[in-house]
Amino acid sequence: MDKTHPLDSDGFGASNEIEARLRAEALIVDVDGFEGPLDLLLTLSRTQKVDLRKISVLQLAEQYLAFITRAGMLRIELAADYLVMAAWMAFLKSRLLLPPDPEDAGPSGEELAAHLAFQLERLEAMRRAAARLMGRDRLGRDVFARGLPEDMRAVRRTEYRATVLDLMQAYARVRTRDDFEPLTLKRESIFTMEQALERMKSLLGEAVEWGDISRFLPEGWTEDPKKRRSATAATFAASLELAKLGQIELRQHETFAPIMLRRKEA
Amino acid sequence: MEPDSAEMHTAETPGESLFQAPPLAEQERMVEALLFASAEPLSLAYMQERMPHGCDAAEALALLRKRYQGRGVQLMKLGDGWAFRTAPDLSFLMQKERVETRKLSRAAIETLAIIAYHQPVSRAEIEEIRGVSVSRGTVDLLMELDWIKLGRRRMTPGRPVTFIVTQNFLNHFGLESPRDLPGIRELRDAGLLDNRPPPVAMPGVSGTDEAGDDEDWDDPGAGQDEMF
Amino acid sequence: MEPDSAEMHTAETPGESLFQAPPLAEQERMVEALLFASAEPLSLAYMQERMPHGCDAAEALALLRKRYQGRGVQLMKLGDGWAFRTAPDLSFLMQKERVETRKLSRAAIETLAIIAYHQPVSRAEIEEIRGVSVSRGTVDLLMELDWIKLGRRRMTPGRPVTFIVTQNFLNHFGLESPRDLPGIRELRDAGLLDNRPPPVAMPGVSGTDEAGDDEDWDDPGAGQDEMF
Repeated sequence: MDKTHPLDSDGFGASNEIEARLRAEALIVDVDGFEGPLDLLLTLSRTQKVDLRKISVLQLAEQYLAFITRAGMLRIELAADYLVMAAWMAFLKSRLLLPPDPEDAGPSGEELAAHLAFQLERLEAMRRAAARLMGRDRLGRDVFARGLPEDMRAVRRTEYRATVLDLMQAYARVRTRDDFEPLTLKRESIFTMEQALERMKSLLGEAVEWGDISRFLPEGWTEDPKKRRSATAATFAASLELAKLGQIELRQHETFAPIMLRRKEA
Repeated sequence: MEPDSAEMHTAETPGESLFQAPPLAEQERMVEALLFASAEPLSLAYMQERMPHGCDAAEALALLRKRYQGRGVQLMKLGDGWAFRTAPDLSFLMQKERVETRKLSRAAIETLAIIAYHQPVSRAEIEEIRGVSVSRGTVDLLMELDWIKLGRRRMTPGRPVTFIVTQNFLNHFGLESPRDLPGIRELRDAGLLDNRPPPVAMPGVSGTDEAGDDEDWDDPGAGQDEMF
Repeated sequence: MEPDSAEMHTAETPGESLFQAPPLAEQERMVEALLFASAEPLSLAYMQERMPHGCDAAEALALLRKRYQGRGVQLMKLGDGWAFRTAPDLSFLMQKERVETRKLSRAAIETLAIIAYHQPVSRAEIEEIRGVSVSRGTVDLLMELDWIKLGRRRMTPGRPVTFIVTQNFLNHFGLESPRDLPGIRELRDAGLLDNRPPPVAMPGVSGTDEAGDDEDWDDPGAGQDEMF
């Protein structure tokens, strides 16, 4: 509904009292604030200032129809609900005004009016009940629960199961693991290039003069031929690496001659 | 056990079996501890189960309830359970604890009241009372607050679903049961909770709409999307 | 104010000013409610500030504390604040024990076995035997289970700690002494040791090594220090 639509006060009958006019305007301006036609009817019925049980449904029907008409004049688009109710109110009004048609088996105007009054009374009762309900002492607003609850601890105790048999089997597994490990290399007689590099770096300070590369072989790796071979290879590879880094110089007078190295001056 | 209670035990039940239930004063302490420890209401059955064999939770609770009469905290029955709550007259002290609740729309409040007072109630019946259709958002919100839930389907054509209030609703509004809703008796006596069908097809959302809706609601497998 | 307290008020302070502090009994109720609803322990100063003008939080608290003496919940000082806590002797009510049996991990059982067979044994030695490092968690778990404990430090460089099994270990496994554990040969004879011959062409891991080991292992109790 269009709230911004300018209210044309000329649309109201000039004879209307100012108060009634203001009230009607308020109703229309507020029309989208209504929760449907029943809510509107309930509001209109309050202008009768009587007990809802004694309400004049005929008067109410007229009030409602007048309201809808005015809304139409103001070109306020009413939801279908309101229009359906208007049609029904017109029907109700005619039923209440005209003498009952003996041919018609439907409910009488009085019965329809009574039900409408009941609906209005019930709606209002539920509104009051809702207000009382919301006004109760509410948790978190008026009454409070324990702020520091001590939770029911689900103490999870884990019991580990292990038997002597598990223990023995585990031990047997550990002690026989080597038997079945086909790919472990025996590494006692292998000197790696990393080891050689480390060793040479620590000895470089002393290599001011040209000296045989074999001087850099680690102690205890020169006797056993297997060990010596590995250590020599690693040391040679490491010295190539150091030469590449520009930290040493290498020279060899002829094929198979001893390889000499010295520290490169900075 | 602390010394006190052990003594009490021997004093009250001399020469009795080790598996004798603890004395009632001790049981009262247990119920007190259990209820204090929890922010949520606890059922008697729950407490009974926690307590040692032979205890009578109901009896202990009755004692405890008396003890807390007029205190700053009170023992309240909320739905199926029991819980301690601060006395309402002291709420002014608790500003800091107050939780800001979303302001409910008029539609939500009215729908909630209608469900509470008329439960179990179908959506069509709520609409008939309010004279306007119930938006899906309203129902969702009330469900989310855990104040309403689905009840049993109506055994009428279309088997519409119904709504009822939850334990949490009772908890929140401090009610022992929906029968304790304010003014429910007068409303019933005045016939305002009767399900009085309209004489003929009244306009609005009643009657005709219901049939249409029920078709959706008939399929229990259908998601809730379709339900509202 | 609820009727009770209002009455008390008039009874105790007749004809006094409206701004008179509430009677002490009322103050006690306030402290009770405040402490109950708070999510954290409250200091005296805080309570004093919350309470109406003229109240004496300390006095009210003292009264309240007395009231809860021997009850199922107790007023306790926690740091600077006060809070209700379940009486310690009733803590059993708050626990729901769920026992889960679980198998020890392979790492744990192997570590345990090595300790049992070789005790006292250092971590480095365990690692050497298992060929993988021993995680802290494994040792912690075995300690927590009270199956192993620290033995004497080794009199070698670095003075490493050693592990030995506990009495609880012996109880759990039904052993009188770690010496009762069967040796490798016995394990093999009992069929507990997989006696598959190693796959072909496996030089280096010959039977001779094994025989040597067996001699040591036959007597797990004796001279284990020398094994490494």
